[in-house]
Amino acid sequence: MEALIIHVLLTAMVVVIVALALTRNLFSVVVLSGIYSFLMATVLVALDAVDVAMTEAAVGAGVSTVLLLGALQLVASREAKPLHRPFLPLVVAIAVGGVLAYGSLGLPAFSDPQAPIHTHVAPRYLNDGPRETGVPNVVTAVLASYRGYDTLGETVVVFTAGAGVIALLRRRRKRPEEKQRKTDKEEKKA
Amino acid sequence: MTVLAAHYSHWVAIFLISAGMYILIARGNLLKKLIGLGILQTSVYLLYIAPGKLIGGTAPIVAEGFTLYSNPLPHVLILTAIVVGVATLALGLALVVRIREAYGTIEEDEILERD
Amino acid sequence: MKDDIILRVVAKLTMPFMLVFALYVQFHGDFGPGGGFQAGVIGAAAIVFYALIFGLRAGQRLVPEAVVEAMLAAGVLVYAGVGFAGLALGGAYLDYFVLDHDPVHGQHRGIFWVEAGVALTVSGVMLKLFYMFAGRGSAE
Amino acid sequence: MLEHAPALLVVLPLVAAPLIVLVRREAFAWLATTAASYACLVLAVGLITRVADTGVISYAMGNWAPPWGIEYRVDALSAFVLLAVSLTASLVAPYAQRSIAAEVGEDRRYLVYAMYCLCLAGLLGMTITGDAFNLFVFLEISSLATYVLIGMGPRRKALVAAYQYMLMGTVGATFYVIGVGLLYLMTGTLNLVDMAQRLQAAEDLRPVLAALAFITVGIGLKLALFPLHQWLPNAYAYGPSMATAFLAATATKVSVYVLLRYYFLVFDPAALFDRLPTRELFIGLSVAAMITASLVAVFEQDVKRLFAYSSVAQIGYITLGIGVDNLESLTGSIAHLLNHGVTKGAIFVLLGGVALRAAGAPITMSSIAGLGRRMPLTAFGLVIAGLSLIGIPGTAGFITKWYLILGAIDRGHWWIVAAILASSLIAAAYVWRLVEAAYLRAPAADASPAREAPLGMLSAALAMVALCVYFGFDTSYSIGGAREAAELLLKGQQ
Repeated sequence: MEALIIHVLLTAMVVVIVALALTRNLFSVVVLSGIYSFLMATVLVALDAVDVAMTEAAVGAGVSTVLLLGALQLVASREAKPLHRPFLPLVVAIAVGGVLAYGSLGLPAFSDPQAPIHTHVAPRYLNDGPRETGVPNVVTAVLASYRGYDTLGETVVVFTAGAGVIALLRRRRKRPEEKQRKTDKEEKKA
Repeated sequence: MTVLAAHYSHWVAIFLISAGMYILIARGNLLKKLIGLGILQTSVYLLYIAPGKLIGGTAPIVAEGFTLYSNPLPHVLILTAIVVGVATLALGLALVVRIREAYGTIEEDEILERD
Repeated sequence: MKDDIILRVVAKLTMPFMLVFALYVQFHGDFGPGGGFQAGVIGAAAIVFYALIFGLRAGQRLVPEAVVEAMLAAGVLVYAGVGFAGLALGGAYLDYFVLDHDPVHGQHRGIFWVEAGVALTVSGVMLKLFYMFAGRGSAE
Repeated sequence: MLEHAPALLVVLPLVAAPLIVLVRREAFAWLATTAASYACLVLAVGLITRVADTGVISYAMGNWAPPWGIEYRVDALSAFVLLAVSLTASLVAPYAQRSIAAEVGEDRRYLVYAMYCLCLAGLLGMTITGDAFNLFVFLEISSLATYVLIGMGPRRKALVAAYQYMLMGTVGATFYVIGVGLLYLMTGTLNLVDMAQRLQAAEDLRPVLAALAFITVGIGLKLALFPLHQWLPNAYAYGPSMATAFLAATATKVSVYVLLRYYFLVFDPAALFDRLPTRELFIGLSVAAMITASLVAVFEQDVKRLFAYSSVAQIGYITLGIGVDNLESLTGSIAHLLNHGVTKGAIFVLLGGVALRAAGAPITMSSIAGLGRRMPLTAFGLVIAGLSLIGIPGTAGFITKWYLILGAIDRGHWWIVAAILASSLIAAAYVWRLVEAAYLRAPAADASPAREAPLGMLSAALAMVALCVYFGFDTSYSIGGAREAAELLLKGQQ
C-alpha cells in the first residue's frame, strides 16, 4: 500500500513536468512548478521525510512560487517560440540520464535494511542521538548538532543570497549605468 | 520488471534530471531556464531520500512504540539542498530582472543580438 | 486589496496566529518536524501576508528595511557566536558539550541558540527578498 | 588557540561578511576584509609548518568524531592550496579600494567586500574540509558569492556573464551532489577518508563509475575544464576588476584541488587509471585546451578576455599533469596552482589599474597603445607576468612546464612535449601582441593621461610579479610543497 501511494505520486510528478516543459505561458509554468513542489512534498511525507516535506512545502511551493510570481510581474510573461535546435539538448539530457541509470542499476534494492546507509553512521544517530543530545527528533539532532557545521554553512548560503539580492537589486541614487549603456552602444558600433 | 519496480524512484529521479537538463539547455527564455535548473536540483531529493526509506518504518522521531525508523541523514542533507536551491533561485531571478531592465528582453537569442 | 474590509479584518486576526505558529514550529522542532528554517519562513510569510493586504509601505513600517538587513546578518552571527562560545569555554568550534556543566544540557542550549540564529537569518532574508522584488514593481 | 587554527581559518572570513553587512560602512568593510585576509594568511602559514612537523591534522567540528561529525583535515596538499589561496587573497583585497570605488556605486561597495569575504571563506572551506557534503555547502557559498560579484561588474554584459556562470556553476554543483549521493548510497558515509576505505569493499562498481562521471563533469564545469569553460571568458572579462583578479588567481585552482583529492584519495587510483581511459581523456582535453584557447587568445581584441582565454589554456597545463600521472607531472600541476595563481593575480590587478585610469572604458588592444609610456611600471609588470605565462626561464611558469615536460618524457610521451612547446609559442604570440601595443605603438589621441595606477594596487601587483620571478629561481617553497603533496597523492589514502 505504502509503495503504491509513492508510485502514484511519482507518476503524477512526471506528468506535471511533461506539461511544464510543453507550456509556453510562463504564468502557467510557475503554477505547474508549484504543483510539482506540492507533489514532491507529499512524496517526501510518504517516504518518512517529514521535516524535508515541511520545508519543501514552505520553500518549494511557497517561497519559490512567490519569488517567481514577483519576478514574473517584472518581466514578460510569455516565452518566445523555442529555437529549432532540440537535437543537442536531447542528446545531453539522455546522456546524463543514461549515466545515472547505469549507476542506479548497481545500487542496493529499495528498502533493503542491509544497505550500507542503514548499517553505517546512521545507526548511531538513531540509537544514541536522543540520549547524546537530548532531542528526540533525530533530524534536528543531526542537523543542529552532529552536522551543525553544515547548517552554519547553510545559514550562510541563505545570508549570501539575501545580501546578493540586495547588491543586485538595490536602487542606486545616481545611475552610472546610463553612462555605461552608452559606451556599450558605442563599442558595438565600432 | 522487478528491477524497474524496485528502482521506480530512481527512474523518476533520472527522468527529472533529464527533463531539467533538457529545459535548461533547449529553452531560450531565462526564466524557464531557471525553472529547468530547479527541476534538476529537486531530482536530487528523490535520489537521496528514497533509499533511506524502510518499508514499515516511521519518520526518524524517536518515540515509544516504534522500533524501525527511516534514515535521518539523507533528510538533513536534503534540507540543506532545498535551501541552496531557493538561494540560487533568488539570485537567478534578481539577475533575470536586472537583465530585463538592461536589455528589455529575457530571451537568450535577443540578448546576444543586442550586445 | 487595501480597501477590502473583510481582508483587512481577517489579516489582522490571523497574523498573530501565524506568528505564534512560527514560534511553535521553532520550539517544537526538538520533538516533531520543524525548526529554525521552517519557522523563519512562516514568520516571514506572516509579514508578507500583512504587506500584501495593507500595502508594501505598511509592511515596511511594521518591519523596517534596516531591521531586516540587520536580522539577516545577526542570525549568522548568533550561529557563529555559539561556535565561538564553544571555543571560549575550552571546546572545539561549535562544541555544545562545554556550554553547560551537564553535557546534554549543553547540547540543548547549543541547539536552541543555533536554531534561533537560523530562524533570524531565514526570516530576514525571506522578508528582504519580498521587499526587493515587490518594491521594484511598485515604484516604477 | 593554534590548535583551533583549522576552524578559525574558515570561520574568520565567514564572520567578517555578516559583520560588514551589519555595519554597512565602506571603511569598516575594508578593514574587516583586510584583517580577515591577513589572519587567514598567518593561520595558513601556521598550518603548513605544523603539517610539515607533525603530519596530518584532523579537527572534529563540534567535538563529534568523524564519520558522525564533520572533520576538517589538513595534509600536505590541502595546506599548500590553503596557503596559495590566502596568499593571493591578502595581496588583492586590501589594495582593492580605489578600483572598487571606481566601478561600483557607493551604497553597494560594502557588499562587494562582504561577497569577497564569503567567497574566500567558501574556497578555504572547500579546501580544508574532509567531508563530501560539507564541501558542497562551501562550494555553494563561494559560488553564490562569485555570481553576485561578477553581476556587480560595471557593464550590462556583466549581468549576462553572471547568469550564464550561475547556470553552468549550479549544474556543476548539482552533478557533484549526485555523484556524492551515489557514493553515499554505496558506502553509507560522507567522510572522505572513511568513504575511500569503504569503497574498496564495494561489490558493484557501476554506481562508483557513474559517481566518477558526475563528479568529473560537475567539478570540471567549476574548474573550466575544456570544453566546459564557456562561462569563464565573459565572467573574467566583465566582472569588477578586483573580483576577477581574485577569482582568476584562486577559484578554478580550488576546484582542481577537489578533483585531485577525489581522483587520488577517494577513488581507487589503480582502478581509475588502469581500467578506464582517464589518462588519455585528460591528456586529450588538456592539450586541446592548451592549443585552442591559446589560439583564441591570439585573436582576441579585449585584453581581459585575452587573459581569460589564456587562463583556460593554463588550466590545461594543470590538468595535463593529472593525465600524465607521475611524480614529476603532478608536482608540476600542483606547483602551477600557486605559480599560475600569482601570475594571473598580478596580471588582473595590473589590468584593474589600467581600467581605473581608463575611467571604465573597455581595455582593448588599441586602448593600451603606448601603455609603456603612459604607465611604465604597469606595462613592465604585465610583460614580466606575460613571460611567466609563456614559460621563459627565470619565471615561475618555466618551472611548471619543466616538471610537466620531465613527467611526459618519463612516460615517453614526446608528442606532449611538442604540444607544450607549441602552446608556449602561441602564448608568446599573444604576449608579443601586448608588448607591441604597449611599447611600439603611439598612444591614441584620446588616450587617458599618463598616470600610474594607485600606489597600493601597483605595489601589490608588483609584489606578485616579484613572486613570479622569485618562484622561477627559488623553488624550495613552491616545488618543495608541491612535491610533498604529489607524494601524498601517489601514496594514496592508507
